[in-house]
Amino acid sequence: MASITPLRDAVAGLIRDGDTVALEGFTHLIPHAAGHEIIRQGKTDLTLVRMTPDLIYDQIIGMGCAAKLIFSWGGNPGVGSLHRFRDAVEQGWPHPLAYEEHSHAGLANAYVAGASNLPFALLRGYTGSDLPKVNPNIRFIECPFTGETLAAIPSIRPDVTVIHAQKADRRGNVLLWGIIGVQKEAVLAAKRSIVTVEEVVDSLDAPPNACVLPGWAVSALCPVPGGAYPSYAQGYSARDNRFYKEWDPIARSREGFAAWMKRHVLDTDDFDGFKRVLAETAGREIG
Amino acid sequence: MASITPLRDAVAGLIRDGDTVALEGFTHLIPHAAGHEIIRQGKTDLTLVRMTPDLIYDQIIGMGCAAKLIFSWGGNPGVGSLHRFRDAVEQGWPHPLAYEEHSHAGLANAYVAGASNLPFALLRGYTGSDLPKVNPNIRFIECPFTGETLAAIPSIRPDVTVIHAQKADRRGNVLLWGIIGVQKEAVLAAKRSIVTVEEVVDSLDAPPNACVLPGWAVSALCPVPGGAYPSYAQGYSARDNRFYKEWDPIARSREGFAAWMKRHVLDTDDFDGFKRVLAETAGREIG
Amino acid sequence: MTDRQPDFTATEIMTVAASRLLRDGTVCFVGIGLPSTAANLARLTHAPDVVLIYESGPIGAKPTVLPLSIGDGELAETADTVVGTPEIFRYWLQGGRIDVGFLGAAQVDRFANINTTVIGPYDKPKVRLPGAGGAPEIAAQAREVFIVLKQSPKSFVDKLPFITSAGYLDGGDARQKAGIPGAGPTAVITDLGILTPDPVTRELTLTSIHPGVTVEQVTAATGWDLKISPDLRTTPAPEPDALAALRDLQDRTARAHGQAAGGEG
Amino acid sequence: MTDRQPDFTATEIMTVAASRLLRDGTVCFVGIGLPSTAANLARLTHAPDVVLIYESGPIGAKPTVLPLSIGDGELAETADTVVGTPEIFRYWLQGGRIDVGFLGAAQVDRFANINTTVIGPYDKPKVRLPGAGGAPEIAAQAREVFIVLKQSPKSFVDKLPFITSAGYLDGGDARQKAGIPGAGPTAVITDLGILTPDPVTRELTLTSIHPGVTVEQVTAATGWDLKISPDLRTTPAPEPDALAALRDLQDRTARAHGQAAGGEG
Repeated sequence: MASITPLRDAVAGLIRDGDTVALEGFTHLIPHAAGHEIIRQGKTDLTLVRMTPDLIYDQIIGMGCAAKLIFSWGGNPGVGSLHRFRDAVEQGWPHPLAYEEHSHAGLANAYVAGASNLPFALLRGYTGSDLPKVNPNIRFIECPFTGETLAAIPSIRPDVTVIHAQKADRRGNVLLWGIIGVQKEAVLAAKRSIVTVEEVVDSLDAPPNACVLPGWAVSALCPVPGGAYPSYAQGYSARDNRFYKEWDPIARSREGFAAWMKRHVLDTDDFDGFKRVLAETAGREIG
Repeated sequence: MASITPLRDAVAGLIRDGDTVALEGFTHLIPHAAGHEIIRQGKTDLTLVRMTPDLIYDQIIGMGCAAKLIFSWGGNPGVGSLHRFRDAVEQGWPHPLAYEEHSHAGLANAYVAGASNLPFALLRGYTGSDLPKVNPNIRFIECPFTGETLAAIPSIRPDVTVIHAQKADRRGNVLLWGIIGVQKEAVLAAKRSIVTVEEVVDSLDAPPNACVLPGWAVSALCPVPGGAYPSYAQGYSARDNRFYKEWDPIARSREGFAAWMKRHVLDTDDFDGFKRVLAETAGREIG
Repeated sequence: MTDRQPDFTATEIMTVAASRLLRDGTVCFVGIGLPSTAANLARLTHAPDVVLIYESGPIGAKPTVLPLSIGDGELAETADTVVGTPEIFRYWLQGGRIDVGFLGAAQVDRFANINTTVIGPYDKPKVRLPGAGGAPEIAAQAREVFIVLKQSPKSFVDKLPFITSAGYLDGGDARQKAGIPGAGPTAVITDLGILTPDPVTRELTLTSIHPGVTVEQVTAATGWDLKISPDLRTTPAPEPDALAALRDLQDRTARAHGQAAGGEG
Repeated sequence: MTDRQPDFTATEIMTVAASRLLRDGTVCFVGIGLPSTAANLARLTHAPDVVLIYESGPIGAKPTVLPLSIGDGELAETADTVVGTPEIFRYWLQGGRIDVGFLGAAQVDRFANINTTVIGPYDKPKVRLPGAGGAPEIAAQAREVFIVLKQSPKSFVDKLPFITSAGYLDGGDARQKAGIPGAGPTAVITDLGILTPDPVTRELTLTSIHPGVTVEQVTAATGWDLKISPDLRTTPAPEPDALAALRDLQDRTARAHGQAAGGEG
């Protein structure tokens, strides 16, 4: 049963050094606030999983919290490279980052398999690609009926999945809508889960067959209004496209990045503090 | 692209003798009107697929349209046996009915595999059950990563799937809600599809992430208000529980069944005609 | 057994006894009919936060009247969410999120294996039963299973013609050896008493007998030589509150759509 | 090529030429960036009933401004329906429902294989690119594929360091022999011209050259000895309507959120 918990306590209690952690989101509803809290608490040796690692993974990797990344597309959407991710992969800074690389179809199926308690995902995939040559976790099996060859990859079973959603009710039931990505699967595939939400309401008023996570299937529920910034929450906030562009020069140099992270994340108490400092340094309203 | 078509034409044009046909629905939204039209048109040699064959399959089987049934639970929900189904299986009347039997988990996964264009479905299932002893289409494979044994069954790929839904817009997009069963998967697994709907509207006004089938993924769209009777359509009609009970004595004898089918289905032009005659014989308002 | 008790019927004590086993907060995968009645009675009495999942898709259903079928609109309208049937079996049951699978049965044997497929040979059935439905995977994957059915020589048989859903198979550790994850049937609740598996042999043993029922009656209603626990208890009579809640529920149900009976579909 | 045409830029003719290839009613799986611009231009001009599917979940998206990322709210709000990302890849792409996969690329080779993974060795990359995203399965499973990218010796290379997504592999019938279902890349649209695969060898051949561009320019921008079609056509200049629609779209987009660029995530 989800307990309504401050984010700091949820991250402290549920994410352990060395865990496999998925902070999921497909452009929309990316749990940035939770990512900052992981950095503030100095978690180490994490295996990060995400289909589309972006700015928050660039930050977690650049701050040295991650030992490995499982992913299918890593970039700054609409802008370009993730410089901290590239520096870790290309130069081993701040330390080498192991990685396991898939296609979106592969990882999406691997989350479904994880949520379904299957040991592997079955798909038509990777044919003709060099990915199976560099990823021993892409294998091929034969259909027992037709003899066709199909791809198999291990299911994703994170220790902890973290997502951001629009709202929850007081019993901990969570409702998200719009671009929902793989978030439901990622939560159900995980041993533990943290859901940050825009608001907690008396009644969800969920439409029929909406994407709802029952409270008893979630470990911790943390009210963090605007907790997806600079990503967005449909119905609550817009994506701050400017910040995605501003991130590019910040992340280009190790020193600039470290100074920025210290000032905006390490030296702030929480996500509201981060947004206050960012509003000062960016010279505009944030969130 | 779905064309808006009279049900009679859709059944005549899209369902051929010998086809594999799934009329799906899980208590809710069962396409009874379409089933009657299959009977009126005297289709033969069909392989019927459904997780929960009920009254309409009892009727189709009893009228001799089916050569085979693929199913996981066959009964009159809340009442008891399907007498025509049992007569076909136990006594071979009106002719022997072959059948392939699964569990719900198996068939639900087989529809998902069909919709996903996979040749087989992978699940944890059937362990300790005698079903694999009598169904050669239940096989077991080994996980290429963990060595675990998992069940495999062929995917379901009907020639035609038929469902009933609440509404469609003029571009043929279909919206259903409430207990949606396997209907979306059954339509997407099929080569062709017929969707009967309660109404056609200018705008679907679908909630975010609702169960919508795009018009271009459906073959024919047939407005048949009340077309699920005696099943129901949430938001439109209630289930006629009395009829489910009344069916039991009707179906018990071959002669009583044949006479009832002639009067109510063969001698009526369409589903409205059926309901008019039923209102007379049952002595109450129908639909 | 006929209803010789002044205060409650045999079906009522069966239902109340079954409902008592459901603890509050349990996530329960509910079969239609007797299991659904018992599970909803639990929800309306001692277990308000029990989570009821039906294979048709509703999660957290809170029906005010009993469903006649497993896909009644009442279940969808009162649920926390309604998902597709594949998701129920994939993410929720196979996903390992079900505490209790609550099943009915046509027949059971001494190792709590279930038959709902055929009487007679499979290829030439004497009676064709409805079939497996969700039961094989519920019986295998729920953390534990409760079975509720009326006890008679026809339903409690020495040798099942067909094992639809696994209990303890041949007994002992056969179930574990077959790789079945859940603990299996931990209670079979009948109109005569409660049977629980022997901790070692896994043979069903009469451990509780309903008030007014004799051991001879139970033995006579069982198609094998039934083991009787040396510590045989008497099932407590239904609490007046529980009985009142059950009768209210059934009255509401009858008014809404006539007497409920079991069935998927 | 610099913009020596008085009436349109090289990027504009690339976009218009790409958009022309999309027929009305086509179901198109759209990559972000140039493919998304071209696909939406088609929708706003000659192909109003093109169905645009984005891997983030929107089906039938009709954005009024271009998405900056593949998961912009504009896509969800204007779509016929939004499904989960697994469903997009399972039921819609792998399900065989996509007519055209419209992709960008960092690099292509003469057989229209795509690299978006690394420059240099995989284990010791010189430049780590974003990776595969949805492309390997889009390139394999869409009935046909259009690739749109700017042409230069760095992007049109003789030997790819890594094949992320299959074109025609080693050419000839190598793609079919590998069991890849879709027909493969039937057109590569660049800022200089249009390349299409030879019917037999599957080698990319320049079959259309944009007005004002010389064959020497195209050859110089290609890292292998480019085959030129004996029937080389000149790409028609953008129709004034199409050009106006494109510029309107980009103006609206710039006003809404600044200049669009490519990216998943």
